[in-house]
Amino acid sequence: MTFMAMITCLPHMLLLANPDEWLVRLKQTIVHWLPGPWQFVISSLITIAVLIAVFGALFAVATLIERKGLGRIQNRPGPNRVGPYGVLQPMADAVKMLIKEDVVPRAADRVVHFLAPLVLVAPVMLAFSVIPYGQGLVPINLDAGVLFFFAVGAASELAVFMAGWSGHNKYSLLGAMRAIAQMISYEIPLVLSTVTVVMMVGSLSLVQIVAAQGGYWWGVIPRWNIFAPWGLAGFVVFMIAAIAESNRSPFDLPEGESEIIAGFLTEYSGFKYAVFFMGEYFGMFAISGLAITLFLGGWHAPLPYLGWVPSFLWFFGKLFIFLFVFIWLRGTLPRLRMDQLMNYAWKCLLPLALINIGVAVIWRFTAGWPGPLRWLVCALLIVLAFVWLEKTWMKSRELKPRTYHYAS
Amino acid sequence: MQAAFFIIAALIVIGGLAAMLVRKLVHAVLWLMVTLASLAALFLLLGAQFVGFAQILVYVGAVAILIVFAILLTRNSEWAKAGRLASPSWLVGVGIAGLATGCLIASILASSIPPGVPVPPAASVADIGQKLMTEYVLPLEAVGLLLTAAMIGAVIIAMPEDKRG
Amino acid sequence: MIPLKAYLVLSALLFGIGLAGALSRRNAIMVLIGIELMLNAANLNFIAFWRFHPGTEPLAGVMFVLFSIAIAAGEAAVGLALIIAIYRHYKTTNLDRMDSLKG
Amino acid sequence: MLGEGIIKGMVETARNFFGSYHDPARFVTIQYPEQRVPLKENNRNFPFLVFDGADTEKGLRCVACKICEKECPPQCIYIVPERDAHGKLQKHPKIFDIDISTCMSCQICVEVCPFDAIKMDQEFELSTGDRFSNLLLHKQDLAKPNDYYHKIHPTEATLVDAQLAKERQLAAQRKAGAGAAPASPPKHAPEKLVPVG
Repeated sequence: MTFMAMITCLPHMLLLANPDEWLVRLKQTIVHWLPGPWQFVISSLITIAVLIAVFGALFAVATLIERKGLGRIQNRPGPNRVGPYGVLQPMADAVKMLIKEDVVPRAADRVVHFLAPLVLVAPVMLAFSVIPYGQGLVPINLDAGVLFFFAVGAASELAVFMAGWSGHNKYSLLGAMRAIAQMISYEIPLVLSTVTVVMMVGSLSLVQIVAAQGGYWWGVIPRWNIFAPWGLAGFVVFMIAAIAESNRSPFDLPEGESEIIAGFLTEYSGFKYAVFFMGEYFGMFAISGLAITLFLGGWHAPLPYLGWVPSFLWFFGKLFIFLFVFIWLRGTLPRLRMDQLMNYAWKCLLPLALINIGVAVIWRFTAGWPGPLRWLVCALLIVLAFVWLEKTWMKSRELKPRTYHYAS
Repeated sequence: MQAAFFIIAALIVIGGLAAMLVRKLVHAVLWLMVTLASLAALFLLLGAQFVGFAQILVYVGAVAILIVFAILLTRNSEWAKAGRLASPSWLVGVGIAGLATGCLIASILASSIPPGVPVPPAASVADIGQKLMTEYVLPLEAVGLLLTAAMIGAVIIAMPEDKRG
Repeated sequence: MIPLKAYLVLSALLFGIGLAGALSRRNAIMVLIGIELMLNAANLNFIAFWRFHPGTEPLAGVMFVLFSIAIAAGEAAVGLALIIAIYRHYKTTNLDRMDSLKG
Repeated sequence: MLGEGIIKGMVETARNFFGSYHDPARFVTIQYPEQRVPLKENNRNFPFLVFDGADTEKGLRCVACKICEKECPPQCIYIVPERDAHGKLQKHPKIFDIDISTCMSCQICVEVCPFDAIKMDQEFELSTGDRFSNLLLHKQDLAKPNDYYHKIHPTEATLVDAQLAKERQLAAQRKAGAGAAPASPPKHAPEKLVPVG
């Protein structure tokens, strides 16, 4: 019955003027044929299943792209054995991870050791539920979406601690302590750069934040936040903090394999390790999705006459660009030292984010000014702040001639 | 709704009891987190969305990590070994707590609260923001000052004594 | 529908658990955890009363809880800093051993 | 400027990324089982036994003198000489085993062999599922023709062949000069060939 209804509906759906509606209509059609009390449950289950399937597939693709991309950056072909051009490599990796022995150290706290990967992955999946993927394609339109995102993100710190502590391994604990210190430090610039957007839009709902970025200036430049000076600075601060938050290179100290084996993952193997790995990629997708929503106009098309492309394709296209930038950075930058990492968060990003909030306030109260002047004044303020920061930084890093004590 | 309330209430009570009874401090923190997260769920159930998320953000994201750091910084073998967890006068403490709880519950049950359930009051984020910036702006500033003072105080107290001068 | 009394009883139970723990455990950190439980019991009361008896001030309960959460965070930070400072001095977090006033 | 180095690095890696697609010269990777780098002539791996002619058994240059067995530092060579029906030692190995799981490719056996009977092979794809039986090479596995030796080490093999021919000629002369006197081994071992590089 349901299936037949879908078949009969299909041509009707394809003829819709707005292609964004396809998925929404499809789900409505399916749910419509169910008995009343089940509609809500099935509707939620469909959303959950689609989210898990899409991001699970994206995870597989991302690992492949990462390995191929890193290979190309290092002038290697990357994995190319399993399937044509190595496209089946993620399956091979998954099978390998699944059939590996699941080692639990004898001294480990078994329950906490088992729970840690779940506590990491479940909140990240919750974070997916507030991001608008397309026009009308938002799992839950929460009034306090941004707050929800950061609230569930906070649980990952606890998960990292659980993973590090339960192994009874000094490297695990060291890695967990590093990870927590790093995540707490970088959460502050992350939230502060989000605050500018929330302040300008006047809402914590991600749907409204995207809606506020619709339209175009002079019919060409999209009204995305990144094209405002505070948005650009905020985006840069947000992205740096986001990379640190998702423990990616160059901020991958918690897993620095040359120093502390694998950090909090030292005692994990097999499927639990795979779950951790998946959690980290999911975290990367979630925070990239938030960055797209906050600064890059969410699902809005970059040019006005491209509006006929389904909106979710724009979202995922932007997500792939983010993914590539993450990989590019990983292929380029070496790992930071712990003191550099902390200094960077507290002495560079935090002041920049605070100054950026001030600039956003100025932008807000100069709405009557002519556009370019307003833009230039605000940009100048940020550049001044940056130059001032640079001077103080460079001064502290001045190289002195090296002196040798024993060799003459 | 009823089932949700009872599950959450059971989690809160079990988490609280376990947090107070277990031997390992880290386990106590994890049980505390169970309680506090369930409490956040109860807030959501009661329609206080913003408070629920703030509860998770502050307690799971900040307080739990603080306590964990404190545990690791004050680690000694004293608690891991078999030893008495409770102070010698624990019976008095539990007695007082039981008495207080008994009085509270007795007075709650004896009180004449109307049993009806009114319409849930709206608490949109915009409303809360509006209130915070107008009516509650003085408490907000005071809390800001208090948190700054607490942060500076915590840093100075926890600093090693030889560096303090 | 769950009546207000159920929430109040739950809150009283949580308060009792926290109080018992804070009064009887020997470890300073455990006492702090007990105090956190008591604070949260109070928060639950505020939210429950706000939900069932909005009164004239529509958001007072929510506001109170928000401020209470902020203050609880500050309290935890200062309390744990104190515990660390005391640990440095006495090399213990056992409250029964912190009985000397001479310092 | 702060961040300048990062941008420079990003440009470099981007150039690598795109360059690897249109400039095959950038690729340093060899697709190993299909593509192979030709081995250097002096490459060596594990020893093998050279035989002349067509018969694996009779053509073996090895006389079972056991010098290599004694010299082998990890003691991976095991030799049992052939005996005839009367128990008299023959100049031929009955068993010649090399345990290549212990062999360290030091080439000392080659250096000490007075008869140029043992040489270094270039075979390296020796991985196997059974390390106890499949890595213990017996005489029939080790014996390889002189042509093979010429193929893998052409320069060295030509020198060895010339040397052997000279020795054979000397021996024939001595035999002709000494008449029926029993053939004695050369007074001093012929000058050994030291592989270049």
